[in-house]
Amino acid sequence: MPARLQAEAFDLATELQGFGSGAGAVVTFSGLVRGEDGRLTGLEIEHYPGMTEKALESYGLEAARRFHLSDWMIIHRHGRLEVGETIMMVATAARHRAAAFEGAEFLMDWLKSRAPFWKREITADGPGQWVEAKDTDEDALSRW
Amino acid sequence: MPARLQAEAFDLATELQGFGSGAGAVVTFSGLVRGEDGRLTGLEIEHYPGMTEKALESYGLEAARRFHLSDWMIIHRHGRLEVGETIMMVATAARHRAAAFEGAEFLMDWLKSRAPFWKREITADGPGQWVEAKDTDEDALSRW
Amino acid sequence: MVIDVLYFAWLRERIGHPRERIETEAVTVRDLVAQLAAMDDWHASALSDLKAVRVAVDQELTDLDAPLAGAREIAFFPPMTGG
Amino acid sequence: MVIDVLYFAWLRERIGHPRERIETEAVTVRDLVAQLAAMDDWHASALSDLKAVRVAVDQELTDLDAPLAGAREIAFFPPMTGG
Repeated sequence: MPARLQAEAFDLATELQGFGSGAGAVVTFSGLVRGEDGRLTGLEIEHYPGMTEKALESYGLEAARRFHLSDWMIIHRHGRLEVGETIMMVATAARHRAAAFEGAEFLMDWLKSRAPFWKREITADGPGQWVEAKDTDEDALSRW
Repeated sequence: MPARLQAEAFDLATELQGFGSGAGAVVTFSGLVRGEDGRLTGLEIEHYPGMTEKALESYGLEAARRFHLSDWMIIHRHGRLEVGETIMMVATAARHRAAAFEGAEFLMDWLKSRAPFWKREITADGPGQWVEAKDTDEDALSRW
Repeated sequence: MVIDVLYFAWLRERIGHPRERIETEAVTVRDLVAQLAAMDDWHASALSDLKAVRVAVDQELTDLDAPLAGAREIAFFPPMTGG
Repeated sequence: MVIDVLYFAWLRERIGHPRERIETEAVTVRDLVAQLAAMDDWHASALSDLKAVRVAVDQELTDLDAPLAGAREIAFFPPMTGG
Protein backbone atom coordinates (compact mmCIF):
# COMPACT_ATOMS: atom_id res chain seq x y z
CA MET A 1 0.00 0.00 0.00
CA PRO A 2 1.49 3.36 -0.94
CA ALA A 3 -0.33 5.04 2.00
CA ARG A 4 0.62 3.75 5.42
CA LEU A 5 -0.13 4.71 9.01
CA GLN A 6 2.03 3.29 11.78
CA ALA A 7 3.34 3.88 15.29
CA GLU A 8 6.80 2.46 14.50
CA ALA A 9 9.73 4.42 13.14
CA PHE A 10 10.62 3.88 9.48
CA ASP A 11 13.75 4.24 7.43
CA LEU A 12 13.66 6.57 4.42
CA ALA A 13 16.27 4.59 2.50
CA THR A 14 14.51 1.26 3.00
CA GLU A 15 11.19 2.74 1.97
CA LEU A 16 12.66 4.28 -1.18
CA GLN A 17 14.18 1.04 -2.49
CA GLY A 18 12.76 0.51 -5.96
CA PHE A 19 10.61 3.61 -5.65
CA GLY A 20 9.99 5.53 -8.87
CA SER A 21 11.72 3.05 -11.12
CA GLY A 22 11.63 4.39 -14.69
CA ALA A 23 10.88 7.97 -13.62
CA GLY A 24 13.18 10.92 -14.30
CA ALA A 25 12.44 12.83 -11.08
CA VAL A 26 11.87 11.76 -7.49
CA VAL A 27 10.96 14.21 -4.71
CA THR A 28 10.76 13.34 -1.02
CA PHE A 29 9.53 15.39 1.91
CA SER A 30 10.22 14.41 5.52
CA GLY A 31 8.70 16.10 8.55
CA LEU A 32 10.76 15.95 11.76
CA VAL A 33 9.97 16.72 15.40
CA ARG A 34 11.59 20.07 16.33
CA GLY A 35 12.82 20.66 19.84
CA GLU A 36 11.89 24.37 19.80
CA ASP A 37 15.15 25.35 21.49
CA GLY A 38 14.88 22.69 24.16
CA ARG A 39 11.31 23.55 25.18
CA LEU A 40 9.96 20.20 23.92
CA THR A 41 11.03 16.61 24.46
CA GLY A 42 8.66 15.26 21.82
CA LEU A 43 5.19 15.16 20.32
CA GLU A 44 2.15 12.95 20.80
CA ILE A 45 0.18 12.45 17.60
CA GLU A 46 -3.49 11.50 17.86
CA HIS A 47 -5.44 10.39 14.81
CA TYR A 48 -8.85 9.10 13.74
CA PRO A 49 -8.49 5.37 13.04
CA GLY A 50 -10.34 4.40 9.91
CA MET A 51 -10.74 7.88 8.52
CA THR A 52 -6.98 8.56 8.51
CA GLU A 53 -6.16 5.63 6.25
CA LYS A 54 -8.95 6.57 3.84
CA ALA A 55 -7.84 10.23 3.75
CA LEU A 56 -4.18 9.38 3.06
CA GLU A 57 -5.08 7.05 0.25
CA SER A 58 -7.58 9.40 -1.34
CA TYR A 59 -5.15 12.36 -1.33
CA GLY A 60 -2.43 10.12 -2.77
CA LEU A 61 -4.67 8.92 -5.59
CA GLU A 62 -5.78 12.48 -6.29
CA ALA A 63 -2.16 13.69 -6.47
CA ALA A 64 -1.24 10.82 -8.82
CA ARG A 65 -4.14 11.70 -11.10
CA ARG A 66 -3.59 15.46 -11.15
CA PHE A 67 0.17 15.42 -11.62
CA HIS A 68 0.55 12.19 -13.61
CA LEU A 69 2.78 10.67 -10.97
CA SER A 70 4.29 7.33 -11.94
CA ASP A 71 4.66 6.44 -8.25
CA TRP A 72 3.76 7.92 -4.85
CA MET A 73 4.08 7.00 -1.19
CA ILE A 74 2.83 8.41 2.11
CA ILE A 75 3.92 7.17 5.53
CA HIS A 76 2.60 8.92 8.65
CA ARG A 77 3.29 7.94 12.23
CA HIS A 78 1.07 8.32 15.28
CA GLY A 79 1.65 8.06 19.02
CA ARG A 80 4.66 9.31 20.93
CA LEU A 81 7.68 10.70 19.04
CA GLU A 82 10.93 12.11 20.35
CA VAL A 83 12.63 15.30 19.14
CA GLY A 84 14.52 14.61 15.90
CA GLU A 85 12.37 11.65 14.90
CA THR A 86 10.71 11.56 11.49
CA ILE A 87 6.95 12.14 11.79
CA MET A 88 6.02 11.41 8.21
CA MET A 89 7.20 11.34 4.64
CA VAL A 90 5.79 11.66 1.16
CA ALA A 91 7.57 10.65 -2.02
CA THR A 92 6.54 11.35 -5.60
CA ALA A 93 7.96 10.16 -8.91
CA ALA A 94 7.28 11.65 -12.33
CA ARG A 95 8.80 12.07 -15.74
CA HIS A 96 9.89 15.66 -15.06
CA ARG A 97 10.72 17.66 -11.97
CA ALA A 98 7.81 20.13 -11.99
CA ALA A 99 5.21 17.36 -11.59
CA ALA A 100 7.20 15.59 -8.87
CA PHE A 101 7.59 18.83 -6.88
CA GLU A 102 3.96 19.86 -7.35
CA GLY A 103 2.68 16.42 -6.40
CA ALA A 104 4.69 16.44 -3.17
CA GLU A 105 3.62 19.97 -2.24
CA PHE A 106 -0.02 19.20 -3.00
CA LEU A 107 0.15 16.13 -0.77
CA MET A 108 1.78 18.06 2.07
CA ASP A 109 -0.75 20.89 1.90
CA TRP A 110 -3.61 18.39 2.08
CA LEU A 111 -2.07 16.26 4.80
CA LYS A 112 -1.34 19.29 6.99
CA SER A 113 -4.91 20.58 7.05
CA ARG A 114 -7.19 17.77 5.93
CA ALA A 115 -5.84 14.49 7.28
CA PRO A 116 -7.23 13.77 10.78
CA PHE A 117 -4.08 14.12 12.88
CA TRP A 118 -3.62 16.29 15.96
CA LYS A 119 -0.25 17.06 17.52
CA ARG A 120 0.31 17.72 21.19
CA GLU A 121 3.53 19.04 22.65
CA ILE A 122 5.40 16.96 25.22
CA THR A 123 7.69 18.80 27.65
CA ALA A 124 9.81 17.60 30.54
CA ASP A 125 6.66 18.06 32.71
CA GLY A 126 4.59 15.71 30.52
CA PRO A 127 1.85 16.35 27.96
CA GLY A 128 1.42 20.05 27.21
CA GLN A 129 -0.50 22.15 24.70
CA TRP A 130 -2.19 20.97 21.55
CA VAL A 131 -0.46 22.43 18.50
CA GLU A 132 -2.67 25.09 16.91
CA ALA A 133 -3.49 24.95 13.22
CA LYS A 134 -1.93 27.78 11.25
CA ASP A 135 -3.91 30.06 8.95
CA THR A 136 -1.03 29.78 6.49
CA ASP A 137 -1.62 26.02 6.25
CA GLU A 138 -5.29 26.59 5.50
CA ASP A 139 -4.39 29.26 2.95
CA ALA A 140 -1.91 26.93 1.26
CA LEU A 141 -4.81 24.75 0.11
CA SER A 142 -6.35 27.50 -1.93
CA ARG A 143 -3.64 27.34 -4.58
CA TRP A 144 -4.66 23.86 -5.79
CA MET B 1 31.54 20.23 1.32
CA PRO B 2 27.81 20.48 0.74
CA ALA B 3 28.38 20.79 -3.06
CA ARG B 4 30.09 17.82 -4.67
CA LEU B 5 30.92 16.74 -8.21
CA GLN B 6 31.88 13.14 -8.87
CA ALA B 7 31.94 10.37 -11.46
CA GLU B 8 31.07 7.64 -8.94
CA ALA B 9 27.56 6.59 -7.96
CA PHE B 10 26.30 7.71 -4.54
CA ASP B 11 23.73 6.43 -2.10
CA LEU B 12 20.93 8.77 -1.07
CA ALA B 13 20.53 7.18 2.36
CA THR B 14 24.23 7.39 3.18
CA GLU B 15 24.39 11.00 2.07
CA LEU B 16 21.36 11.96 4.16
CA GLN B 17 22.70 10.56 7.42
CA GLY B 18 22.67 13.41 9.92
CA PHE B 19 21.42 15.83 7.27
CA GLY B 20 19.12 18.59 8.50
CA SER B 21 19.47 17.74 12.16
CA GLY B 22 17.25 20.11 14.15
CA ALA B 23 15.14 21.11 11.14
CA GLY B 24 11.40 20.48 10.83
CA ALA B 25 11.33 19.85 7.09
CA VAL B 26 13.69 18.07 4.70
CA VAL B 27 13.13 17.95 0.92
CA THR B 28 15.18 15.88 -1.51
CA PHE B 29 15.16 15.86 -5.28
CA SER B 30 16.81 13.08 -7.31
CA GLY B 31 17.23 13.11 -11.07
CA LEU B 32 17.40 9.70 -12.78
CA VAL B 33 18.42 8.59 -16.27
CA ARG B 34 15.27 7.71 -18.26
CA GLY B 35 15.36 5.01 -20.89
CA GLU B 36 12.88 6.79 -23.18
CA ASP B 37 11.05 3.55 -23.93
CA GLY B 38 14.21 1.60 -24.65
CA ARG B 39 15.65 4.13 -27.08
CA LEU B 40 18.57 4.95 -24.75
CA THR B 41 21.07 2.83 -22.86
CA GLY B 42 22.42 5.77 -20.88
CA LEU B 43 23.75 9.31 -20.83
CA GLU B 44 27.20 10.87 -21.04
CA ILE B 45 27.52 14.02 -18.95
CA GLU B 46 30.22 16.53 -19.86
CA HIS B 47 31.07 19.42 -17.56
CA TYR B 48 33.46 22.36 -17.18
CA PRO B 49 36.00 21.41 -14.50
CA GLY B 50 36.64 24.29 -12.15
CA MET B 51 33.60 26.33 -13.12
CA THR B 52 31.18 23.55 -12.21
CA GLU B 53 32.31 23.29 -8.61
CA LYS B 54 32.15 27.06 -8.20
CA ALA B 55 28.66 27.25 -9.73
CA LEU B 56 27.25 24.48 -7.52
CA GLU B 57 28.61 26.06 -4.39
CA SER B 58 27.47 29.56 -5.28
CA TYR B 59 23.89 28.43 -6.08
CA GLY B 60 23.81 26.44 -2.84
CA LEU B 61 24.93 29.40 -0.77
CA GLU B 62 22.44 31.65 -2.54
CA ALA B 63 19.58 29.21 -1.84
CA ALA B 64 20.60 28.94 1.82
CA ARG B 65 20.60 32.72 2.13
CA ARG B 66 17.33 33.35 0.32
CA PHE B 67 15.30 30.61 1.98
CA HIS B 68 17.00 30.51 5.39
CA LEU B 69 17.97 26.87 4.92
CA SER B 70 19.53 25.27 7.98
CA ASP B 71 21.29 22.75 5.73
CA TRP B 72 21.71 22.03 2.02
CA MET B 73 23.51 19.55 -0.18
CA ILE B 74 24.14 19.14 -3.91
CA ILE B 75 25.73 16.09 -5.51
CA HIS B 76 26.06 15.94 -9.31
CA ARG B 77 27.70 13.19 -11.31
CA HIS B 78 29.55 13.42 -14.61
CA GLY B 79 30.73 10.86 -17.16
CA ARG B 80 28.86 7.77 -18.33
CA LEU B 81 25.61 6.78 -16.59
CA GLU B 82 23.29 3.87 -17.29
CA VAL B 83 19.49 4.06 -17.51
CA GLY B 84 17.98 4.10 -14.02
CA GLU B 85 21.07 5.55 -12.35
CA THR B 86 20.82 8.68 -10.22
CA ILE B 87 22.37 11.67 -12.01
CA MET B 88 22.22 14.14 -9.17
CA MET B 89 20.47 15.10 -5.99
CA VAL B 90 19.76 18.19 -3.96
CA ALA B 91 18.58 18.22 -0.36
CA THR B 92 17.34 21.17 1.67
CA ALA B 93 16.45 21.51 5.35
CA ALA B 94 14.47 24.31 6.95
CA ARG B 95 12.21 25.05 9.87
CA HIS B 96 9.04 24.81 7.77
CA ARG B 97 8.07 23.04 4.58
CA ALA B 98 7.57 26.03 2.28
CA ALA B 99 11.21 27.11 2.58
CA ALA B 100 12.53 23.58 2.13
CA PHE B 101 10.43 23.08 -1.03
CA GLU B 102 11.28 26.51 -2.45
CA GLY B 103 14.98 26.07 -1.76
CA ALA B 104 15.04 22.73 -3.57
CA GLU B 105 13.09 24.06 -6.57
CA PHE B 106 15.28 27.15 -6.79
CA LEU B 107 18.40 24.96 -6.79
CA MET B 108 16.99 22.67 -9.45
CA ASP B 109 15.96 25.55 -11.72
CA TRP B 110 19.45 27.04 -11.46
CA LEU B 111 21.28 23.76 -11.89
CA LYS B 112 19.25 22.84 -14.98
CA SER B 113 20.07 26.01 -16.92
CA ARG B 114 23.07 27.64 -15.30
CA ALA B 115 25.46 24.94 -14.11
CA PRO B 116 27.92 23.95 -16.86
CA PHE B 117 26.76 20.41 -17.63
CA TRP B 118 25.84 18.99 -21.03
CA LYS B 119 24.05 15.68 -21.52
CA ARG B 120 24.49 13.44 -24.53
CA GLU B 121 22.31 10.45 -25.29
CA ILE B 122 23.88 7.00 -25.52
CA THR B 123 22.10 4.38 -27.62
CA ALA B 124 22.95 0.79 -28.48
CA ASP B 125 24.90 2.25 -31.46
CA GLY B 126 27.07 4.43 -29.22
CA PRO B 127 27.09 8.17 -28.50
CA GLY B 128 24.12 9.95 -30.07
CA GLN B 129 22.58 13.42 -29.91
CA TRP B 130 23.30 16.13 -27.39
CA VAL B 131 20.23 16.79 -25.26
CA GLU B 132 18.71 20.14 -26.22
CA ALA B 133 17.97 22.74 -23.57
CA LYS B 134 14.25 23.33 -23.07
CA ASP B 135 12.65 26.75 -23.18
CA THR B 136 10.58 25.72 -20.17
CA ASP B 137 13.78 25.29 -18.15
CA GLU B 138 14.93 28.78 -19.11
CA ASP B 139 11.49 30.16 -18.30
CA ALA B 140 11.52 28.47 -14.90
CA LEU B 141 14.32 30.78 -13.80
CA SER B 142 12.21 33.88 -14.23
CA ARG B 143 10.10 33.08 -11.17
CA TRP B 144 12.97 33.60 -8.71
CA MET C 1 -32.06 7.11 15.09
CA VAL C 2 -28.95 6.03 16.99
CA ILE C 3 -25.51 7.31 15.99
CA ASP C 4 -21.99 7.08 17.35
CA VAL C 5 -20.45 10.46 18.15
CA LEU C 6 -16.65 10.65 18.35
CA TYR C 7 -14.39 13.38 19.75
CA PHE C 8 -10.69 13.99 19.20
CA ALA C 9 -7.86 16.06 20.71
CA TRP C 10 -9.01 18.86 23.04
CA LEU C 11 -12.69 18.26 22.24
CA ARG C 12 -12.27 14.74 23.58
CA GLU C 13 -10.55 16.08 26.69
CA ARG C 14 -13.18 18.72 27.44
CA ILE C 15 -16.06 16.31 26.97
CA GLY C 16 -14.27 13.66 28.99
CA HIS C 17 -14.69 10.64 26.74
CA PRO C 18 -13.76 9.69 23.17
CA ARG C 19 -17.11 8.39 21.99
CA GLU C 20 -20.75 8.06 22.95
CA ARG C 21 -23.91 6.60 21.45
CA ILE C 22 -26.65 9.19 20.97
CA GLU C 23 -30.37 8.81 20.20
CA THR C 24 -31.31 11.73 18.00
CA GLU C 25 -33.91 13.18 15.63
CA ALA C 26 -31.42 15.77 14.30
CA VAL C 27 -31.74 16.52 10.59
CA THR C 28 -28.37 18.26 10.16
CA VAL C 29 -25.04 18.27 11.97
CA ARG C 30 -25.98 21.68 13.36
CA ASP C 31 -29.12 20.22 14.96
CA LEU C 32 -27.02 17.51 16.56
CA VAL C 33 -24.55 20.08 17.92
CA ALA C 34 -27.44 21.93 19.56
CA GLN C 35 -28.69 18.71 21.16
CA LEU C 36 -25.19 17.77 22.42
CA ALA C 37 -24.44 21.27 23.76
CA ALA C 38 -27.65 21.12 25.81
CA MET C 39 -26.62 17.86 27.52
CA ASP C 40 -24.17 19.32 30.07
CA ASP C 41 -21.54 21.99 30.68
CA TRP C 42 -18.72 19.86 29.27
CA HIS C 43 -20.43 19.42 25.93
CA ALA C 44 -21.51 23.06 25.94
CA SER C 45 -17.94 24.21 26.55
CA ALA C 46 -16.39 21.94 23.94
CA LEU C 47 -18.90 22.98 21.29
CA SER C 48 -19.18 26.67 22.19
CA ASP C 49 -16.90 28.03 19.44
CA LEU C 50 -17.97 26.34 16.23
CA LYS C 51 -15.32 28.15 14.20
CA ALA C 52 -12.79 25.97 16.01
CA VAL C 53 -14.68 22.73 15.37
CA ARG C 54 -14.42 20.48 12.31
CA VAL C 55 -16.83 17.66 11.56
CA ALA C 56 -16.78 14.37 9.68
CA VAL C 57 -19.88 12.34 8.81
CA ASP C 58 -19.08 8.67 8.26
CA GLN C 59 -15.39 9.57 8.04
CA GLU C 60 -15.80 12.21 5.35
CA LEU C 61 -15.07 15.85 6.14
CA THR C 62 -18.17 18.00 5.82
CA ASP C 63 -19.82 21.06 7.37
CA LEU C 64 -22.49 21.92 9.91
CA ASP C 65 -25.25 21.98 7.35
CA ALA C 66 -24.65 18.42 6.19
CA PRO C 67 -27.70 16.14 6.54
CA LEU C 68 -27.52 13.25 8.99
CA ALA C 69 -29.93 10.90 7.22
CA GLY C 70 -28.42 7.43 7.11
CA ALA C 71 -25.25 8.46 8.99
CA ARG C 72 -23.77 6.07 11.53
CA GLU C 73 -20.70 7.90 12.84
CA ILE C 74 -20.24 11.64 13.44
CA ALA C 75 -16.88 12.99 14.61
CA PHE C 76 -16.04 16.42 16.05
CA PHE C 77 -12.47 17.68 16.34
CA PRO C 78 -10.25 20.77 16.17
CA PRO C 79 -8.56 21.93 12.95
CA MET C 80 -6.09 19.25 11.92
CA THR C 81 -2.34 19.55 12.42
CA GLY C 82 -0.77 16.60 10.64
CA GLY C 83 2.26 16.40 8.40
CA MET D 1 47.20 39.50 -24.91
CA VAL D 2 47.14 35.72 -24.80
CA ILE D 3 44.05 33.88 -23.57
CA ASP D 4 42.91 30.29 -23.28
CA VAL D 5 39.73 29.56 -25.22
CA LEU D 6 37.72 26.48 -24.17
CA TYR D 7 34.90 24.70 -26.00
CA PHE D 8 32.37 22.22 -24.66
CA ALA D 9 29.80 19.74 -25.99
CA TRP D 10 28.94 20.16 -29.68
CA LEU D 11 31.00 23.34 -29.97
CA ARG D 12 34.03 21.31 -28.96
CA GLU D 13 33.17 18.64 -31.51
CA ARG D 14 32.65 21.06 -34.40
CA ILE D 15 35.84 22.94 -33.70
CA GLY D 16 37.74 19.69 -33.22
CA HIS D 17 39.60 20.40 -29.99
CA PRO D 18 38.67 21.31 -26.42
CA ARG D 19 40.99 24.26 -25.91
CA GLU D 20 43.40 26.55 -27.72
CA ARG D 21 45.63 29.46 -26.84
CA ILE D 22 44.82 32.63 -28.79
CA GLU D 23 46.74 35.87 -29.26
CA THR D 24 44.14 38.62 -29.46
CA GLU D 25 43.52 42.36 -29.27
CA ALA D 26 39.76 41.83 -28.82
CA VAL D 27 38.07 44.30 -26.46
CA THR D 28 34.85 42.35 -25.94
CA VAL D 29 33.76 38.71 -26.21
CA ARG D 30 31.99 39.65 -29.45
CA ASP D 31 35.27 40.88 -30.96
CA LEU D 32 36.92 37.59 -30.00
CA VAL D 33 34.09 35.61 -31.61
CA ALA D 34 34.64 37.53 -34.86
CA GLN D 35 38.36 36.75 -34.76
CA LEU D 36 37.77 33.05 -34.04
CA ALA D 37 35.06 32.70 -36.72
CA ALA D 38 37.51 34.11 -39.28
CA MET D 39 40.13 31.45 -38.49
CA ASP D 40 38.61 28.54 -40.46
CA ASP D 41 35.37 26.85 -41.48
CA TRP D 42 35.16 24.78 -38.31
CA HIS D 43 35.25 27.82 -36.05
CA ALA D 44 32.91 29.68 -38.40
CA SER D 45 30.40 26.84 -38.29
CA ALA D 46 30.53 26.37 -34.52
CA LEU D 47 30.07 30.10 -33.89
CA SER D 48 27.59 30.85 -36.66
CA ASP D 49 24.44 30.90 -34.53
CA LEU D 50 25.24 33.00 -31.50
CA LYS D 51 21.78 32.49 -30.02
CA ALA D 52 22.85 28.89 -29.40
CA VAL D 53 26.14 29.87 -27.77
CA ARG D 54 26.76 30.68 -24.12
CA VAL D 55 29.96 32.23 -22.82
CA ALA D 56 31.92 32.31 -19.57
CA VAL D 57 34.80 34.66 -18.83
CA ASP D 58 37.12 33.32 -16.14
CA GLN D 59 34.47 30.76 -15.21
CA GLU D 60 31.66 33.26 -14.71
CA LEU D 61 28.66 33.26 -17.07
CA THR D 62 28.41 36.49 -19.00
CA ASP D 63 27.33 37.80 -22.41
CA LEU D 64 28.87 38.76 -25.73
CA ASP D 65 29.36 42.38 -24.76
CA ALA D 66 31.48 41.55 -21.72
CA PRO D 67 34.96 43.16 -21.77
CA LEU D 68 37.98 40.90 -22.04
CA ALA D 69 40.47 43.12 -20.20
CA GLY D 70 42.43 41.00 -17.73
CA ALA D 71 40.63 37.78 -18.68
CA ARG D 72 42.65 34.56 -18.85
CA GLU D 73 40.08 31.91 -19.80
CA ILE D 74 37.08 32.26 -22.14
CA ALA D 75 34.72 29.33 -22.64
CA PHE D 76 32.06 28.84 -25.35
CA PHE D 77 29.37 26.19 -25.04
CA PRO D 78 25.73 25.39 -25.84
CA PRO D 79 22.86 26.09 -23.41
CA MET D 80 23.39 23.94 -20.35
CA THR D 81 21.42 20.78 -19.64
CA GLY D 82 22.35 19.67 -16.14
CA GLY D 83 20.20 18.39 -13.30
